[in-house]
Amino acid sequence: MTATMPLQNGAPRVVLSARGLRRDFGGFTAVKDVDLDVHHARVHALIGPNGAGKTTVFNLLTKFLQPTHGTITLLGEDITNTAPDKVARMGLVRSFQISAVFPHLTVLDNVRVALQRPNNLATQFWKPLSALEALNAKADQLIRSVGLEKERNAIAADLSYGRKRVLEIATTLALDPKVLLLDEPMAGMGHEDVGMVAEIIREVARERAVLMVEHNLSVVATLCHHVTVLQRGEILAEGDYAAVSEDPRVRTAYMGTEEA
Amino acid sequence: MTMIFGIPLQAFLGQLLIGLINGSFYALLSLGLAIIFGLLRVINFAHGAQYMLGAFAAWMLLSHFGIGYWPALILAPLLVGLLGAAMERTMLRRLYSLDPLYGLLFTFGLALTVEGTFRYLYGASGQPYATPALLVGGTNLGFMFLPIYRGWVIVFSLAVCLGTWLVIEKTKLGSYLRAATENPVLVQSFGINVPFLLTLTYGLGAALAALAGVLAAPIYQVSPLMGSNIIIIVFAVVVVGGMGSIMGAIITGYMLGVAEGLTKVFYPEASNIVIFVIMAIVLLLRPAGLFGRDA
Amino acid sequence: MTLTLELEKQKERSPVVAQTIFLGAGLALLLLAPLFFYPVFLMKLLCFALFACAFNLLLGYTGLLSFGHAAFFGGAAYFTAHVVKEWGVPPELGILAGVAGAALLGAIIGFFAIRRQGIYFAMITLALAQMFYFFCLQAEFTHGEDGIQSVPRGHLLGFIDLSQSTNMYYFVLAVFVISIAVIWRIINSPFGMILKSIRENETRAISLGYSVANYKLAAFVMSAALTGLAGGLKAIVFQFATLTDVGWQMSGEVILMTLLGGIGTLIGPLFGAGLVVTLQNYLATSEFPVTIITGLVFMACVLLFRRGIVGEFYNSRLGRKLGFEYRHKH
Amino acid sequence: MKPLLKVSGLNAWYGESHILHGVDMTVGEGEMVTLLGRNGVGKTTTLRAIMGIVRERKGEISFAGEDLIRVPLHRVAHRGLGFIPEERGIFSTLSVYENLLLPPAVARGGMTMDEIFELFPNLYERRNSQGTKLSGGEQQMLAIARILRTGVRMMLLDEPTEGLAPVIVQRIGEVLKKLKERGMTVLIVEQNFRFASKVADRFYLMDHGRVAGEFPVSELSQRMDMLHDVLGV
Amino acid sequence: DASDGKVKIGILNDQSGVYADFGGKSSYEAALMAVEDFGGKVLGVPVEVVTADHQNKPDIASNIARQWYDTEQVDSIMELTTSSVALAVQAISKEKKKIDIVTGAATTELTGKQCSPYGFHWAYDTHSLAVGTGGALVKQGGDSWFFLTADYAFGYSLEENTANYVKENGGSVVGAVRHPLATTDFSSFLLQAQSSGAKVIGLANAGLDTSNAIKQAAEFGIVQGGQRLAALLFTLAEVHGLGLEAAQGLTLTEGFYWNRDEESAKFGKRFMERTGKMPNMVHAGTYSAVLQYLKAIEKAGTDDADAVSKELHALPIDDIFAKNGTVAPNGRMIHDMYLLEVKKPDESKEPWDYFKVLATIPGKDAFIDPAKSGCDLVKS
Ligand SMILES: Nc1ncnc2c1ncn2[C@@H]1O[C@H](COP(=O)(O)OP(=O)(O)OP(=O)(O)O)[C@@H](O)[C@H]1O
Ligand SMILES: Nc1ncnc2c1ncn2[C@@H]1O[C@H](COP(=O)(O)OP(=O)(O)OP(=O)(O)O)[C@@H](O)[C@H]1O
Ligand SMILES: [Mg+2]
Ligand SMILES: [Mg+2]
Repeated sequence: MTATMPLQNGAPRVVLSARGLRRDFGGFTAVKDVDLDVHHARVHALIGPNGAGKTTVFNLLTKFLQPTHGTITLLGEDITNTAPDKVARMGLVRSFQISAVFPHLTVLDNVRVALQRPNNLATQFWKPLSALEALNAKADQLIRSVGLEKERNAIAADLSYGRKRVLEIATTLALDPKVLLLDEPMAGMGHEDVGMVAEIIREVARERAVLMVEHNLSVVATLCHHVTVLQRGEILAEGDYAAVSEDPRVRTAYMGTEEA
Repeated sequence: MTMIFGIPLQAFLGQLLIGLINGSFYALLSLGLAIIFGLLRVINFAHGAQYMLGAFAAWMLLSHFGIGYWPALILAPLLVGLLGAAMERTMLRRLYSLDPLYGLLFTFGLALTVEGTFRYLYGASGQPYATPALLVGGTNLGFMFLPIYRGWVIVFSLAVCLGTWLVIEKTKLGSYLRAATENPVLVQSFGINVPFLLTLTYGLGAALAALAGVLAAPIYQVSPLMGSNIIIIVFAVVVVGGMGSIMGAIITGYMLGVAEGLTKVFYPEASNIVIFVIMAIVLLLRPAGLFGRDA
Repeated sequence: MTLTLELEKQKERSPVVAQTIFLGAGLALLLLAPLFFYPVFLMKLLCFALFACAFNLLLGYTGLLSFGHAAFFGGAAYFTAHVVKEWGVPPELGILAGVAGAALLGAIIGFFAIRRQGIYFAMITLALAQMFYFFCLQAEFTHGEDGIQSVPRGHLLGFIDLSQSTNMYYFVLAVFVISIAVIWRIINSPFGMILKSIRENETRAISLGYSVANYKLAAFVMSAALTGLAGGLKAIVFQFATLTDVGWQMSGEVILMTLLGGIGTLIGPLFGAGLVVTLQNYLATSEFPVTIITGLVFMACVLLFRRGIVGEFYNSRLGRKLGFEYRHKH
Repeated sequence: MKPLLKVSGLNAWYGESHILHGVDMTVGEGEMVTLLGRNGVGKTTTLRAIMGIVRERKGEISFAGEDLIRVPLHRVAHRGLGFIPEERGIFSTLSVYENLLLPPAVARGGMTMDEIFELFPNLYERRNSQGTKLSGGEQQMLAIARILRTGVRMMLLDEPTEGLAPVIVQRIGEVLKKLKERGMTVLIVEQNFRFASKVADRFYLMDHGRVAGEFPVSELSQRMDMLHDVLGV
Repeated sequence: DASDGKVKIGILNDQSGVYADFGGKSSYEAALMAVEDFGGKVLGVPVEVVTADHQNKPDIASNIARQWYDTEQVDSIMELTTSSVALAVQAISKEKKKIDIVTGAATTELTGKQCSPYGFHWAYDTHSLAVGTGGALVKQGGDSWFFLTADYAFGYSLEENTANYVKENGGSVVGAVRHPLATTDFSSFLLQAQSSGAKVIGLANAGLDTSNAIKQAAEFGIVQGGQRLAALLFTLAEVHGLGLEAAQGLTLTEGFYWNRDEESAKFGKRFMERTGKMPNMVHAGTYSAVLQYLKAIEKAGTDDADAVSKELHALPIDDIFAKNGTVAPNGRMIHDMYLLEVKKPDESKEPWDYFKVLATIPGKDAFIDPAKSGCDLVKS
């Protein structure tokens, strides 16, 4: 279906959409009737108070959790009942709220592990490790693009927190995803890293769809084309940042009275 | 005659009751296992050995010191509990910071050593232990002849299980225990002596196993092998119930006891694997166990 | 957190040379061993060493502790013994039948076990292996506690007479060396890299699109198949298959061998197996009860030298100088 | 002001990695001090080393005149120190109420439950629900409230605002001001500079496991350059 | 004469596992007694006894057996508790042309399909137990049976053999239930046995299973209720472990009872002094096997296995264990077996006074007719 669409890169179109998404935990409803459209070449922010259900929405979209109700469509295909690894192979890749790297592999290996699958170099148990060197060029390019070239051979566990987040973004990009889901990519990051990551996100979003959760409102304001505000599992408001931040309900529920 | 599933109702009731008796042992043992696992994250492979030690302690108290069943019901768990506590203090403790598998391997070695020692000292065929005079004999329930002692086992084990559950769920000590399970360092920083709590817990778990051992002594041969036979089944019970759930362990213990009892009637050849089969099915349908939370 | 101990990293050229010399010397020793030691004993040692190495493929490199590997070892022994004795197939085919049987069994047990991790995994494998034990106990073809006895060793490829101890020994040695090479290749391959990353961070591996369950299952089946190879060989060497090889004590023993030799080291299990087998043989004629000693060794190992013999060596000054590395991670 | 906590030459290690290289600081009775610094400079480690959670440490930590180095972790709280970790540490197997009651009282003069519920009405509303079912902000309140009951003289607070919605951050600021009025001593680790500047009396700036600077809130505007260099603000 | 200046006998059995009481270290002691009683020397050379614990593992057993034969000049191996071990060692002995005499294992395979010209089966086998308990007990009035059978080959063959004899002697089998090996709780099965109304409950199992079944039968008042318990493989050692209180009234078959006559009592007391317990048929059988082996060497004038085997087949046995014993061509030693009943506690006059002899089963009835054994050494 996507193949037949005569759209050029850069033109916004819906690539990921959810309808009537709901998730119950026991008696508690964490996500309730959420409709969401994520567009190609757009940065879409999902914000809301703590416990609003943002991470849960991510888990539902990536199928790490099964929705109680609702449907999810990725690139025109229904993925409501698809396994998470399959979803990832279809081009929907996420990062985690708590940083997720392979701690005892080097930076290079971290990126190469991500490259192995799309390059069909994952199941070969009869080939030597040197077979992976074919991926080095691509890996180095990714490492450079996030500014990790100095740490190329460092063990991931020895990186600082911010560098780990950046590495995670690099491995995510390695899959060449069509849709990127980023859960608080800047949380706990120092100021200079925030700027760099924002730049990376802006760059990748030119040819991809990005959905991100973020509490840093200045980032949201400058980076995101579209904002969805979630509260108690439901959509409270939607629109561009200016419109949303004017909404008095959003101000009381989330932003508070002062300027952030 | 009323029939149920093709067998007389009477026989059915009888088997149900017997299943409950077996379940009493499973419940007591899996309770201790679940407590130790819940707090220490250690799979106590030595649990079977401690059960055996309880039975042997009762036997030794009787044959060497003339101390009978009733005092042994208190003394044997106390002794085994202290022994367990000492072991935790001196050895097991060093493994907490490591992968939980090391705890499993250590207690496995411990079980081999204890069992080997008793086999060396007392042989494998076991020692006799008489039913206490007060509980000798039986009553005819109409559908079966119930030895009084077996009735006592059900009542007593139920009381112990519920008592333990109450302590853990409803008291301050219990809330320390539960909290320390989640985040021992933080609880310690609140001013609670967590290392002591851990020792206490291991001792308690071992004592529960020993208590089951004393209960078992008049029914089964007091044999060095009695523990290793039952421990694997109890593991399966705990997997089915969901590790770390106290009530889950208790209920599953009784339930599987009954399931096993009924299998002995309908298809006796499968009675020793029925629990494993149930485990496999539960794993397929509810990987976290019947009462477990998702890890 | 996974059980993660790891070796292997050759940084510079010279250590590689030193290690090659080490390996060569080891191989030469094994080639000459029958001149000094009892061949059946050596063969037993190699069978168990292979068993432990196959087990270590799972524990050391994917972090999965199976407490049910005896099912594959003993099961393969039964399969091999049965087809060789009752159907009269040649030994090499018999062993392959054992391998296939063990792999199938591994696929079945693995299917259930990989649904859980860590300790649960260990307990599930234990329980399922125990089911298989009961099956073997009751099945007709295993001959209950008599076991399958007097299995003919036959002729390898139709012309090498395996009833000659020396022939048999070199056959076992060849299989052993090839298997170790295979294990080494699996660990150091693109596939091995994915296994490693799954052990490091399973959720992240899923989100990168890896069907983690399939990888784990594949590793489990490989380990089971190699274990089956050891079991099938053992049936031919000893000419029988009995219940002792399927019992849970055997699963415990292989863990001990691996732990003693060094989890996550390629050749550690060889030393571990050597030590355990020698110990059992020695204790058989001594006053000490075997289980007590085994238990004590286990406890001491866990408390005092978790790296195992080879791991401790790698970690020693000499070992490091030779370029070995043993990383112990939590 | 009388110093309550005095740290000098504090070194700390995680296994082989040496994190703190001689931290010096003092916090006076009733003072509210903020520790600033980039990611990974050792702020959390400083708090954990003071509390005794990180045991591999050297140097002097004197609290109310007593050296804490040799005091085992479970006795430190009884000396009057309360610690609130970065990840809050709410227990999921306990209800909100049980969470509140968990830490034993270490001295008289702690808040009563009534006072606590007055300060945090949300908690009263949700007192029977499971601890971790609270929203992030409520969890943070619970973590603070939990320590207030015990009567500690000083709180060590690690990033109380991380990952919280702006509206909640504001509320926590108000609570801290109230506590200050009651004479509580607080050492806060904070990334959110704006927030810190509203509640603190004094700042310490950390870099590479050492204290790199110190200044009172009144000098804040003069120090912006330095802050820019070190923090990239 | 002796090939290497001495005659060496190996006692290989389980000394630390489940069968440690059944034979164990005491069997070694019995062998030593036999050597002493023979005078410590044969053909002018010393007799030496070595022992090892096979831990119930056939691979360890065969390793030891090979090493003994190949490098330690052991001339024969005896005892060999547990059938997998006995069969494995008998195969090695056959290959190495050495004598093995099994006293500890039960399987009739040893003198059946897997028989060996150098292999002997001395004390008992599953068949003789079945004949004793199954056949003789029916004659005592126990004519309707219910079996509690361990669910594996050993249990089946005990049940089947016994049931055949029950039927041959005019009795009937009213039911059977199969329980898994290492069952701890028998109450379900006992309830079924109880309600079957059979006069005899046959326990076709071994070791701890039998002990537990008997103990729980007492609890459920089965013997008081008029039913009789018959254990198909149970010896003095296990009765001692169980205690008379629980074991009273139990019927079983053994090839030996120390209090059978004066001579055996004398042996029993000597054995008791050395080991702290009275001998069962495995211990006495091992004594007898060693003694007979030495007699055969003396007669043959050499320790060469072929010659000794020939003498062993030819010489009659007459010692404290067997009175008029003979060895059949398949290696089976044929001797009388005894049907025994466990005394009530107040009938027991001294320690270890446990049994009443109910009947003596003549050897020719007790063991399989060699011609029908399936052993190809027997010329039909
Ligand atoms: N597995 C679960 N079981 C029960 N409740 C859950 C589970 N996962 C999440 N919840 C609840 O669902 C609600 C939404 O959680 P979620 O993590 O999606 O919030 P969030 O919007 O990401 O918040 P934050 O900004 O703090 O990350 C919370 O109240 C949480 O307690
Ligand atoms: N448990 C640990 N083991 C080893 N190293 C650790 C551990 N915890 C922290 N570190 C390292 O110690 C250094 C200081 O960490 P610390 O948590 O004190 O930093 P921080 O200043 O609190 O940073 P953040 O703002 O990210 O919380 C970092 O480099 C970190 O990687
Ligand atoms: Mg979230
Ligand atoms: Mg920190």
